[in-house]
Amino acid sequence: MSLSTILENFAHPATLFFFLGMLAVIVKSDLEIPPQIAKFLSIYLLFDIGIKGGEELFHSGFNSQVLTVILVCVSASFLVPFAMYYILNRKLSVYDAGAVAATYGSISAVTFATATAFLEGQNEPFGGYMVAGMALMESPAIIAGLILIRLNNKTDESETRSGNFNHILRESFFNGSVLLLVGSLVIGYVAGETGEKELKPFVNEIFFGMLSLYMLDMGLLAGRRIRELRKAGAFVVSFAALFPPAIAVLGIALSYALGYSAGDALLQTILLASASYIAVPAAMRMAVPQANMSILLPMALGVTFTFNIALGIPLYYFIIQIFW
Amino acid sequence: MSLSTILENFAHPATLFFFLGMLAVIVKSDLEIPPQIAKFLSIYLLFDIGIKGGEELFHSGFNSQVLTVILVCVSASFLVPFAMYYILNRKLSVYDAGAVAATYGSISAVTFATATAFLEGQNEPFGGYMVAGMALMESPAIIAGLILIRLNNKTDESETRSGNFNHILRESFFNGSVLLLVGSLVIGYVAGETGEKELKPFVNEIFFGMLSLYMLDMGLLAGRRIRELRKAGAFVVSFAALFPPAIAVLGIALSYALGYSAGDALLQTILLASASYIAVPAAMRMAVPQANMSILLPMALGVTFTFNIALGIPLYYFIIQIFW
Amino acid sequence: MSLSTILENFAHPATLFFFLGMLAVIVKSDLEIPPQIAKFLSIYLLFDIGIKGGEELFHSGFNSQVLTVILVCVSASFLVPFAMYYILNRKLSVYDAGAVAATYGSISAVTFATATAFLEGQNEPFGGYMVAGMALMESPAIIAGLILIRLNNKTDESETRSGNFNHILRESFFNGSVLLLVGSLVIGYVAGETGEKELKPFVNEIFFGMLSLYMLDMGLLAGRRIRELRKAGAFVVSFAALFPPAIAVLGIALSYALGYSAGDALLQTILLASASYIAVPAAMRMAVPQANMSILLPMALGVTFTFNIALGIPLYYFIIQIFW
Amino acid sequence: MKLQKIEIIIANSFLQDLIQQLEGCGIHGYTALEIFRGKGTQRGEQLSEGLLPITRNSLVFTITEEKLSEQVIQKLDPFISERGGVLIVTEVTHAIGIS
Amino acid sequence: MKLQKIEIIIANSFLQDLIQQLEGCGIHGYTALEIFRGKGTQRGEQLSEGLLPITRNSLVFTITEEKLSEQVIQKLDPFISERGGVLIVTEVTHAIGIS
Amino acid sequence: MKLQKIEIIIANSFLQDLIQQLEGCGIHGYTALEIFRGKGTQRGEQLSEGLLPITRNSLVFTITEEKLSEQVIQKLDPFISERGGVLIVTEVTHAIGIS
Ligand SMILES: Nc1ncnc2c1ncn2[C@@H]1O[C@H](COP(=O)(O)O)[C@@H](O)[C@H]1O
Ligand SMILES: Nc1ncnc2c1ncn2[C@@H]1O[C@H](COP(=O)(O)O)[C@@H](O)[C@H]1O
Ligand SMILES: Nc1ncnc2c1ncn2[C@@H]1O[C@H](COP(=O)(O)O)[C@@H](O)[C@H]1O
Ligand code: NA
Ligand code: NA
Ligand code: NA
Repeated sequence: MSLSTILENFAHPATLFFFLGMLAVIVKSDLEIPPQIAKFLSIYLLFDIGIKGGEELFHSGFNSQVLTVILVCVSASFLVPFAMYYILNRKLSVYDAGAVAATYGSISAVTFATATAFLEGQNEPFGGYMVAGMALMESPAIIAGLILIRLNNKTDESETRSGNFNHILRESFFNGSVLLLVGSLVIGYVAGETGEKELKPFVNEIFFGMLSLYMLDMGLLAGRRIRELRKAGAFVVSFAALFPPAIAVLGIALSYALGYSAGDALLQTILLASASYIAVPAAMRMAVPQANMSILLPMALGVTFTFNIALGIPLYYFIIQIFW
Repeated sequence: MSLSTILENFAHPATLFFFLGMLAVIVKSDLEIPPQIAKFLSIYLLFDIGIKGGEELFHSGFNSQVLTVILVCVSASFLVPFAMYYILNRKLSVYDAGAVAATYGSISAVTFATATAFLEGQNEPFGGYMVAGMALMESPAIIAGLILIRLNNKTDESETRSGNFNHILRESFFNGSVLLLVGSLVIGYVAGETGEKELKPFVNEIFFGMLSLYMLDMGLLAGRRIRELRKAGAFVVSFAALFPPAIAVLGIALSYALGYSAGDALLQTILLASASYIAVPAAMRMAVPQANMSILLPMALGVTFTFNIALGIPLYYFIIQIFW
Repeated sequence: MSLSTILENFAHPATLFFFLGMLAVIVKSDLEIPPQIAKFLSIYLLFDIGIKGGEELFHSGFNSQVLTVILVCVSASFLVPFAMYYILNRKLSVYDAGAVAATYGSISAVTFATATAFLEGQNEPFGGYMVAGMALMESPAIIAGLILIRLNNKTDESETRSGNFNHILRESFFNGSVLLLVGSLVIGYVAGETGEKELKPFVNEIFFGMLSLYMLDMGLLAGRRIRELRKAGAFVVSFAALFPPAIAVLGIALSYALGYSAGDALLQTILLASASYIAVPAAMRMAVPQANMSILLPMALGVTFTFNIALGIPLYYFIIQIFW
Repeated sequence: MKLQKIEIIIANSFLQDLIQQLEGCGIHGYTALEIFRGKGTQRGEQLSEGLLPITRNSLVFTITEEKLSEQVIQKLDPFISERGGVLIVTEVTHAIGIS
Repeated sequence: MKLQKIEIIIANSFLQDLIQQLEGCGIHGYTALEIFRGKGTQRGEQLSEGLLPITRNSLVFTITEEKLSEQVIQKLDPFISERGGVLIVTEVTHAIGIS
Repeated sequence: MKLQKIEIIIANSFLQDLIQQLEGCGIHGYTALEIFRGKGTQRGEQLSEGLLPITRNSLVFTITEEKLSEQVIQKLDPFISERGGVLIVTEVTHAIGIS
């Protein structure tokens, strides 16, 4: 049963296209997704996830379960960076540790989308309000990262950039990804049944195809980063590989304690165990130009993302099935 | 009833995404649609509108109603610039007045598409031949604008550019937008049932999703132009704001007199009351390099488009419902 | 009956949009598909064809018919360049003759896709395994072209580039188009019913719309090349125009002899009679920088592609219907 | 043979015309790049918005002999000025393969 | 009036800031091009991946008088160095229509 | 230390090879821009059509010391000429942050 669950994950085109992308890097193919198309796929994905979540919220309403999820997500994305910073700071500079900590406090929307596709394949129901939780996990992580760097940075350089703090704060709430995701969520909610009817084919039916192309690009990106891992060093690679399973155990336990359904538990676990490689690195790059972003992508994309897509999702689900 | 009709307009995702785009500009988000994607959305929209119109024409045939619509559309797009020129020329130069007049004689395809989505939401039928009318409203407006500038321009400069006239005339018929719209209309007609069956999912089902993304970009564009309004001056802003309701009253009256159905009347009104911000400005920029295009976009996009999307469509429909 | 079959081909939007693209070139319209969008359409098409083929293989399994098709396709794409080289070398240089020969040994995926759309319109069944054959026709053609140039090139220049041979060989198997097509085929097969269910709307329903836009771009491209034909000279133009019908006769005879169904026979014929204008020219340009690629596109795109789309498909099918 | 690089910034609507003008001057080679953002005093910020063709500009450059270059500049000046374009000339030290 | 061309390569995340800095120096015109690939010793290969905003760089150039140019360079040096950017100055022979 | 800018126009198919050649010459930094349109006498008009990889060209530039520059040019000349490419050298007055 366990093996078959894990193998079923590989029957999803999206997962397979991820490996095709990796293969393309290994065989040095010139296969590539043009940058504006990649951006379009990413816009589609955020639009899609947001609308679907909003529609579900429209049906479920803001019940106590929704509020619990939101509370867990916001606190976790704020607290995880604090916990991780002190591990990371053992080997990394203040700037790098802060940037990486923020990254791991936040989430990967496509890992979330892949997990929802996996659950649909398993006929396992889940609450659309999980998206609301996800949408609220980027800003706190960015703010936590900034506070950590502030607190720990003794040089006066940070002083000179202090005028910048508000600027970065606004960026944490209004950067393109966050705004599109939150905006789509709200629109999905407000547009209610009219919106649901109009957008169904765009949002539900072509979703798996678009996700497959997106994952093809993710495979290309992750493949290139894996080649850069040698430079990144054993410490960060270990961190990136151990973070998902370690935090997932916590996530599953917490979901169990809070009485989540099995589907919600998997999504909550994925939110905790995944790391941001779009919004948070972009915001941290702006806020902390001194951070060496070249270790961030190999970690978040090359290791953590790959782990979650290939093993994490079915593994977490397998564990959840044992306890639920 | 009136308020609910107006509010229902805001339940459409496309309208809501327009405001999300505007919001993004206000909060200085870095949200953006890559330019080639924007162009793709625009190609999709013209393709979609054209094909749908052609299919409808295939079913209805060229009856007298179709010919009436075409006659109204062609005459209006040629005559409106003449009427507007003399108002505009009071404050604007010959070049600018001509360019703006042509812009307002023509139409905005996405305003039209939004109106059709609105009618579908209201279960109000309308004729696909309206698209045929729309497709014929760009060329006459461009030609009228050129004639106006010719007639009113006393400097000999226009002489030197006279070799250019044929060039611009061809551009008015064969510029990319016009050709794609007219071409898709003809193809939708010629391909008949085969085409209808093959293209249905592409043309009908993902339409609202694509329109929503298009409108998100329109919100971004309009938002930026609204910031430029201060520079444009009170005269042009008033013109841009008063044109739609004023011309809509005429449009409704005319539709009533000609015995249009309620749905057709709304579309005819929208065609008259909307302004071009793609094809006509592009053609006028080529024909009249002296025109100051920087006032055109704030007017057509910032004010007129925004007015029609936010208030115009439900308002005109409300009035139509009273009389029909 | 014959005329009606040919005319029915023109009822397909994809074919009509091809002519709209050509018309745009003739009337010097500025209509264009942005390059990254064109690449996206091409990625979609290969993805689509591959997935569909893989799904069909999943249902049919690797029976003897499949193996026959694969054998025919691989041998033909390797042998056709040899046969063509000696004709082409009468007028063209070793480099040019090798590059053109390889091009004609390979295939045009969109011609294939248009033929499948045509067959669907005729309610004529065909085997999805034909895609497997197609996917294997690029590499042998490239290898044959390289061998031909090697064998016939007396200058020592080729020596200096010999280190390059492995590089080009790898390119022939792993260039972006081949990898995406073969990869999608395998994924379609591996993902089986899960994949089929998930991808159906993306792969089947919006296919005709995407194909129409792709063909619009093909019309623009072919139109521009036709203008360049004068420079190309009578010999190459004749070759490009006579290749499809000549090789089609062979293809039909072979299909008949091997007991293909009527649908499979048309697809096999199209594979033989079409020429590559993406993967093979790109690989040959890398392998043989001395080749004058400016004759290749007018031939493969301007003449051969246009012939097959406009006349070839219905004509071959008409002949097949007589004998089957 | 002294070479110069002439760079021209022009609205995309006039790109075709500009190329014809260049060819009319005897220019046989040019290269065009897309500008994705720019600002000037005449037309303010240009953001290269995909939906709005009139907000898109290109950068065209051509390498020519100094002598031809002077003629080209003289001939293009009114064309470019009228359309709100920009022209920049720099010296080229060495070139291979240009047309 | 001697003119110079200042070209700056900067991560897209800092483009907006850079433009503000330029305007703060009294620069009224600039042009930005997208870089689709690049390599340097500080941050290695940059492939301009659409999904990853932090891998995208731009090339911004401005034409200014030599005097202003020197001030601009001095003021921008720390800004650019801190962000791993590049700045290149070349001489301009002649210009029309620049702001 | 005198610096030069070497600009190379090359078909995208050869971009990877070119970069390897540059690195082989000891070049540590380069920047590549997409060309969306161009014309030369050897291969006529190039329109950068997305569907046709062989019609797309890139502009690669690198800033190097004059001494290295001469070696690079000499080594690249046959590579570029064989592939129908273009190479342009200009003088750089000043640079910050280049690799
Ligand atoms: N000083 C300058 N340096 C660089 N680019 C400039 C300069 N002045 C103008 N430009 C470019 O020329 C375009 C048109 O300028 P303008 O017509 O003054 O709005 C701008 O959008 C910029 O791309
Ligand atoms: N010598 C150089 N020549 C041209 N471009 C360079 C050079 N050095 C750096 N660059 C560009 O500057 C960017 C940043 O360099 P770096 O911060 O050193 O990684 C690179 O990605 C290149 O686009
Ligand atoms: N004189 C020139 N000035 C600017 N670009 C040129 C020049 N000559 C050639 N090119 C560029 O080099 C490319 C290849 O030229 P060719 O190999 O001669 O066709 C052209 O497509 C142009 O982009
Ligand atoms: Na996380
Ligand atoms: Na109008
Ligand atoms: Na063939």
